Amino acid sequence: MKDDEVIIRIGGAAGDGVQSAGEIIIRTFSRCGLYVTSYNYYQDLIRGGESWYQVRASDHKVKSQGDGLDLLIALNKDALERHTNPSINEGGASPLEGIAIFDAGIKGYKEYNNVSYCPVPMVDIARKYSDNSLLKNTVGLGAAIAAINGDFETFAGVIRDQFGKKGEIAELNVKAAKEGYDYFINNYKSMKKTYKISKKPKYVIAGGAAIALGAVNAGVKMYVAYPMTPASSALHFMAQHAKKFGVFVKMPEDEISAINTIIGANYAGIRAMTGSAGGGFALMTEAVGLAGMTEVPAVIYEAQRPGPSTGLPTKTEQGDLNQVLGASQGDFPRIVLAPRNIEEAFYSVQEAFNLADKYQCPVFVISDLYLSEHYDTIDKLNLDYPIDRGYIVKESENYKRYEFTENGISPRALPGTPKLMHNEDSDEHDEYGNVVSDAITDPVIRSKMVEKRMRKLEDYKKNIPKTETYKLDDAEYAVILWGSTQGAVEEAIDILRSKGIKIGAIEPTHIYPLNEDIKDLVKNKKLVFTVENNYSGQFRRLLRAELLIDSIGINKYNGEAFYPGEIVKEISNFILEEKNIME
Amino acid sequence: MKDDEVIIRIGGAAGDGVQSAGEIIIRTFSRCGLYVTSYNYYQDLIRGGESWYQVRASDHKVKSQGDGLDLLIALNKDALERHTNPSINEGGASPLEGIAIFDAGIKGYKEYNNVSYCPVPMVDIARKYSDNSLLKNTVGLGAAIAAINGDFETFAGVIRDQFGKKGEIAELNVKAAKEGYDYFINNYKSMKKTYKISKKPKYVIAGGAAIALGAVNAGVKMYVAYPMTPASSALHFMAQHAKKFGVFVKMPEDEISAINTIIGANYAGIRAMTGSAGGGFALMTEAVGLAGMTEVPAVIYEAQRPGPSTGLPTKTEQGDLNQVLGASQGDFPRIVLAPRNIEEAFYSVQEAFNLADKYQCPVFVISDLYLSEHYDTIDKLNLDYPIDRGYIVKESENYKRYEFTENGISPRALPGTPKLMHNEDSDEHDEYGNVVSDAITDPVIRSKMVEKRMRKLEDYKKNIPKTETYKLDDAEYAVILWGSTQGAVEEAIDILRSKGIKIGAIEPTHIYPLNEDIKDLVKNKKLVFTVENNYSGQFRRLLRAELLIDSIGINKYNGEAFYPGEIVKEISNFILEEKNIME
Amino acid sequence: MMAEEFRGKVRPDWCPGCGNYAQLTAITQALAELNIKPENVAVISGIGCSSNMPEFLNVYGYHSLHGRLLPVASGVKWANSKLTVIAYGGDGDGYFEGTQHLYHTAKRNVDITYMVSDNQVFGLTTGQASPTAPIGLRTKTTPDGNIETPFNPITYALTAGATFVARGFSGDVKFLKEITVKAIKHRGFSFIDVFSPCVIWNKANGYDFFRPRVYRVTDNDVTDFNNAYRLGMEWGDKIPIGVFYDVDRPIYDDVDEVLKNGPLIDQPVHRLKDEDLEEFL
Amino acid sequence: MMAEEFRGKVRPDWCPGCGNYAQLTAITQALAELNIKPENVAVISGIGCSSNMPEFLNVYGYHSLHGRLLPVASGVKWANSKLTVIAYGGDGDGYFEGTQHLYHTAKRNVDITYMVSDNQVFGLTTGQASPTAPIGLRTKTTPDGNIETPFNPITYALTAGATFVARGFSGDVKFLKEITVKAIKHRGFSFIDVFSPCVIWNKANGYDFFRPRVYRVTDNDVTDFNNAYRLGMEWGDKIPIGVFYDVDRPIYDDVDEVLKNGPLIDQPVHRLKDEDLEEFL
Ligand SMILES: Cc1ncc(C[n+]2csc(CCOP(=O)(O)OP(=O)(O)O)c2C)c(N)n1
Ligand SMILES: Cc1ncc(C[n+]2csc(CCOP(=O)(O)OP(=O)(O)O)c2C)c(N)n1
Ligand code: SF4
Ligand code: SF4
Ligand SMILES: [Mg+2]
Ligand SMILES: [Mg+2]
Repeated sequence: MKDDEVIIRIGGAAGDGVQSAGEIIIRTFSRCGLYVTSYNYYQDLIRGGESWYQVRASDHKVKSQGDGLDLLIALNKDALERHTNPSINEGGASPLEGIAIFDAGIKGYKEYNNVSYCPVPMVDIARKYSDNSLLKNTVGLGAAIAAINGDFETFAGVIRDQFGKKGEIAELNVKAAKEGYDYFINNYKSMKKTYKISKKPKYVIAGGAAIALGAVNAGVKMYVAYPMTPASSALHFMAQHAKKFGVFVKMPEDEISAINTIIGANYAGIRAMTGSAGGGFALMTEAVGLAGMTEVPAVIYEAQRPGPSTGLPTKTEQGDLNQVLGASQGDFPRIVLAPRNIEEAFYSVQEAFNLADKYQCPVFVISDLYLSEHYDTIDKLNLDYPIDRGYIVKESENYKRYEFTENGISPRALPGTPKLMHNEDSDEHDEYGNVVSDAITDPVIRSKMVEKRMRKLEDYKKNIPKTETYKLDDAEYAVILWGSTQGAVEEAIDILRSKGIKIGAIEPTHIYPLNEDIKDLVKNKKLVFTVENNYSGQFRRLLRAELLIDSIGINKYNGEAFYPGEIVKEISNFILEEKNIME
Repeated sequence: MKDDEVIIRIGGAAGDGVQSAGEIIIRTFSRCGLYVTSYNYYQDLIRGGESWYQVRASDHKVKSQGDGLDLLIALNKDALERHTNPSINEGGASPLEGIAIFDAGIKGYKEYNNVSYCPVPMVDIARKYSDNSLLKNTVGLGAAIAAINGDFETFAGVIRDQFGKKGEIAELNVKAAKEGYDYFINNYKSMKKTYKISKKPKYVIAGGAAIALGAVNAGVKMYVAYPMTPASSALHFMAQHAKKFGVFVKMPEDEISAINTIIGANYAGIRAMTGSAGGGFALMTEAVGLAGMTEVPAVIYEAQRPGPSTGLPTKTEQGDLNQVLGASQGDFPRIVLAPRNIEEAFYSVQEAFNLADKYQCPVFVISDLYLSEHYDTIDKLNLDYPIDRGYIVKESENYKRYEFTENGISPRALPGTPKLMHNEDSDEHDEYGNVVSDAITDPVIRSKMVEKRMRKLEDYKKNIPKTETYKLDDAEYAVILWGSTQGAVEEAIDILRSKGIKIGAIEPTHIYPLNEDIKDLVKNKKLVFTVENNYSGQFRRLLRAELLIDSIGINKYNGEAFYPGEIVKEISNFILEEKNIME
Repeated sequence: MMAEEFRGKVRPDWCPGCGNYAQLTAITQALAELNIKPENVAVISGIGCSSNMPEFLNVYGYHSLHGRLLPVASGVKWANSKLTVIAYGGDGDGYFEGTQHLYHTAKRNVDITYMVSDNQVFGLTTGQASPTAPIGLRTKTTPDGNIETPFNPITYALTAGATFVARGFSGDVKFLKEITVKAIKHRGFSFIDVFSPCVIWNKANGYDFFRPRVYRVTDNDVTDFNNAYRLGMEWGDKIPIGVFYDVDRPIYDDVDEVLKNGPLIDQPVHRLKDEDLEEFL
Repeated sequence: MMAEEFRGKVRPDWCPGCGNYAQLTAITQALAELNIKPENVAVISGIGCSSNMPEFLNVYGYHSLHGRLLPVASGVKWANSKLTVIAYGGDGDGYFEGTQHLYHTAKRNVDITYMVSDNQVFGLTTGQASPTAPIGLRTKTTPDGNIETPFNPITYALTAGATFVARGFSGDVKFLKEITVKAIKHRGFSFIDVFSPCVIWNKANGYDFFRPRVYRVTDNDVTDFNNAYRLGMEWGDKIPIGVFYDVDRPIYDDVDEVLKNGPLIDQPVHRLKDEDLEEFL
């Protein structure tokens, strides 16, 4: 538990308002100019069940939910006991070592060391203002702001915005919160933290919204998707902003319809996108090949959650890589991007649209529940990402839709263009788009057309951005990561380095095809680890298949995101073992 | 062109009866006690287009369509010119060096060396007997039997069986054939071949039927599939034999329905199966994960054809491996078998059913158009494959459907069993089958359940049969193959060995997971090749991902099967190059 | 049998007041009344709040995929026709993702009972508009109100050829149970759409909306297709519930050459003999 | 325009006598008559013999996936509503694999024309029974004769809410062309099922079967749903062809808040500005 940061957790049952309380805290910190990250632990049901929300803040960037817990707001007895219990078993979460705020009515709880119990008459205070049972959360939040020495006015501003539409209610909430705040000040001691509050507000955004925003900025005109956690949040964001951003949003009868609709729209010339999670995406795989064969751009957002099958709908995992790589029969170009964090998600989607238009092929943006559903603060988003629609022609003599070109990219003519009428076909075809398997199959043209398509990938490979790294320059050990594990891994690296272990990270975001530069990056490393949130090491296998790079898998598959501490422990063990062997 | 074998090709247009003529020849040879293999070249349309059928026979086993061509029966001028042209371009087929039989009415064709032109008044003779334009084929076949010094009576027997239902028509055909036979004898010289005719009839069977028969012998009670080339032949066979073999056969509304129906049936306790080709299978992938999660046995027949998308519907390729391996999100046990030939296909399906029941997971039998649609002769089929239904319980105290066992295999109780009612769930569940993601997700049980499922695969790995090899013992070079390329590769190896190159083959049939023994088999080989019918080397990649075995890819992707000569050429080049480098 | 014997050990996790409780009651009571043994019942569900049903029952339960419950249920029934097979799922499940299967399963007259919890929204995924959502319903996916004509489950099932078509209401459990008894007894595909309020995501169309509007239909001619269709179209101040259509037609097992011979699970396995291979000589 | 201008360079590869030729003629003649420019026409097909159509036309053609032509066509139309979008495919394509899409596309009243070549079989995959196959039809998958009640495209489309529902016959090209002209002119989802003989795999139900039975319906009240439904059910010695239903209802683009503003392809792209991010502060 560091001095320059604070970790707060709100625990309760689904329907208790846990998430909205968490979001209020995040926003309060952000408006104070702090960096925040968050972690949402919830269940696949609408009411009841256990749920908690963790917020971590500091004046420097925090990258993961963090190890440790400074402050707990427990909305029921169960939550109080669970999160103070040293053997808490929520997939890596740490027990409380600090202040517990809870309703004074909660009695007879099991007490633990390291916890300073600070009951607050949350319910009693709330009742003074309203019957709404959620008001007690506001009281608790007020107390929490006091506990962390927070700025009450900023907090009040957030509350006002939250309940803005209902002016009176907002004031009511502010008053109740103030009572909670005062109660804490008057009865308990606040914690000492050294982070500085600048009051320069920062953006707070969740991954799903960032994906949607990226698409908007890329010029998407259509978003068609069938709801599925954790991809739904992007759909909801789009639907709610459809009019504002001029995006046609449609929830059709199923995922098959969704992807085929956006393929039609892309074929017709606009930018259109779909998104789903594992099982919904499985239904789309046939159409991925259609886009591949007809060379229609298609951007597909694949948000992972633990499988197989329905699995754990509200938990996180990185187990869909095999599925994305194996989507649809036959060989054809596909590109897979895996942003590592929320900010990058915003840019990745824009890059995906440009790549899809340039290479006229399906491009995937892979995310996971953790990345899509949690909130981060972000300094600033660069809104000037250039839009490039690729090789579109309006005129042509002897127009060949699938012309054999050097880089494999052929001219597109959009429907409506005079004189360039042609056929696009899911059957194998010649340069004009006419089927080659009718009167007589032409094996020579077939081979050439396969090669033409695949040349696009060769061209792309030359243009994959350099693989990014973290503290790799002097590293003796390397960790390879992909996607949302970035934060936990980088923090683990910091901890390991503080213990004298020279370790760094290799962080491919363009995960298929891979940049060959990774081969150089792993050279001469004593040990190479691949950290991923799945059982079988799907990315580790990809590194072997593509680059013949072998590594030690560090895997977690219980549905929760990695905590830095877990990674530190596992890596330390391997390094220790290696040293023992050496000696 | 070897002396102890003969290669015959019949060329014409779709609808000309090319295939049935080919089948008559195959059967004639088989009844003469010869080994036959065949190759069917046809287009994705019902009438017109170019089509041909090649039959190769000998008194020893022939394993591929072979290089060379001894005898052509051309049903039109186009076919005559095409197959005699030395630069014939049908994806590897050799031009005729031998006898061409065609209707005497065909005039003005381009003539080539190495061909002895033997026009036969096919149409005139046929007209004497009937208006049916297909009768002329029979005349040509009669002449062909004469040309190869075949046994006319055996041939007549096949004709009689073929037209059996219509007794008179059969005799008519026999008479017309005899005239063709006599015409050839009287006008031309037959070829000299040294193979011996035993008249001990052999079985003739196509891959699709072998798959279906294997399923029947494994006790399949239900086959549900939506038609798609090249998987349809198994469906047709099943439908036509449904009553005889007591198999319920259903063509439902789509592939999604097909697989979910057989999952229901397997859950209920019978053996049920589905089959499809690439695009149809893509639609099934979501349900593959359902079987994986609920641990319901499911046997899925995946018949490959060139992709992506609709691709080349009547051609062959091995491009669906990635799709099968990547089918459905998340990690779960799956087993993939790839029979190398028709006989093995029969056994593979039976093994698949036992494995599916034993490991309670999806098991794939992968084939391709070439394997599924061509005919081979087979000496004998062993019909005594044992049926093992796996761990099914009728009684149990404290019954746990998903009990944590050492090998991961848990007891199944079938619906209808008193007292063992339970829930099977696509959501993650505990040992009883109850969902763990409701009130509170239990990350510990989640991990344990993932591990339990995956232990089944560890158990299976211990039991994968030893990988088979061909002439590998003294080999300096090794070829790895999978599936239907076996014949062409083994014949290529024979040819290379005859040139003094010590080369052998490694032939995994249990392709996922792989037997680790392959690592030993490739040890110390100068060069290792992987031959496959696809562009990207999907199996080559799998060998890298699973076993870190690297190899040189020999790939063909024009829609046609490999010819031995092509493999010889490519491998020779590499070996030559390697030798040059060495020197 | 007692209805309680059909209750599973797991307590339903639906929200208090959720319409699904009524169906749980109706199904367990109907099974008890019909004296069916729990081991001979298979309940197959899709994915959705409603589809969590099997876990709360003491029968053979199979919680399958979103929209795929009918193919799974058909497979179960065809494999072992001695089982009473009930499919239970949501309106998103059955009228969006599974529209196609509903049609063709009904057309085949497979002998199963299919009950749909129709709450006009996707409950489990936090309240998007379902195909039965009324025009104007505001949800996460339709912030300006739904613009699509609602799906009509009754006319759909009738057009598909279902031989038993009914509608129930969670606010009238007693009647729902009666309908369920008839549906299970019906030989052939029996379909029940149930108005089942989602008290979280569709407050506007809950008990208070339906209670004053629904009325029981009991004296209709259940063999009159046109009348059933007309009842299915009736909407507004008065909305009928009850069995609209109930006719006797051969089930799929009656006409299939193999199923005819009895439950597949009881039919002997055909091991190949040499003479079976004669056709290949 | 002349019909020939809509003919592509590739010669149709259908069997001589195949019903699809009639549709090719009807479509090209209708487009010519309506004076639509070839570049403003997109023909989207599925997979099947019939679905090879786009290759034989001189328009923007997209030969998609088995059963998926309607979602693709919806995407095209929504992206660029200036295009005349025609979907063309087989009965297996539309009434098996694509049943679900047909329903929901019709329900949405997307402004496209959908013509189905209904030959009661799967032509391209060598003649299995399609959903419209009559009882008793012997095919590779139904060697003892089909046992499933045939799918009724007309009542299905009507129940789905299609605003234009018609039936044509390849043996009456002139009438088919007239119907096609009306269908293309119709604003909203127009559906035409065409009896289109497959001369290879369904000889029993070819021209000779239909010719004496079909009769033109021309004086019906096309706004009368019940009458249209009744016409759809008529089968036997007399089978009606013609436009059964044709009503004017808002199309999807009329009611959607974004589509309302004109073709998406012409709507400006919204690049984000700082104020768009204010809600995140
Ligand atoms: C293929 C697939 N798509 C989407 C989902 C996500 N999903 C889960 S439940 C559900 C909808 C539930 O609505 P409904 O069927 O009406 O059931 P309810 O919750 O209202 O009872 C969806 C879309 C999924 N599990 N699988
Ligand atoms: C997903 C998928 N399943 C199956 C097929 C194989 N297939 C191609 S055409 C066809 C049926 C064609 O029948 P229909 O739609 O009636 O068209 P027709 O040939 O009769 O015009 C099928 C099943 C496919 N291409 N894709
Ligand atoms: S969200 Fe709605 S449908 Fe789901 S359990 Fe709650 S009330 Fe029932
Ligand atoms: S097989 Fe039938 S549908 Fe196909 S082209 Fe020939 S006649 Fe037409
Ligand atoms: Mg619902
Ligand atoms: Mg058809």
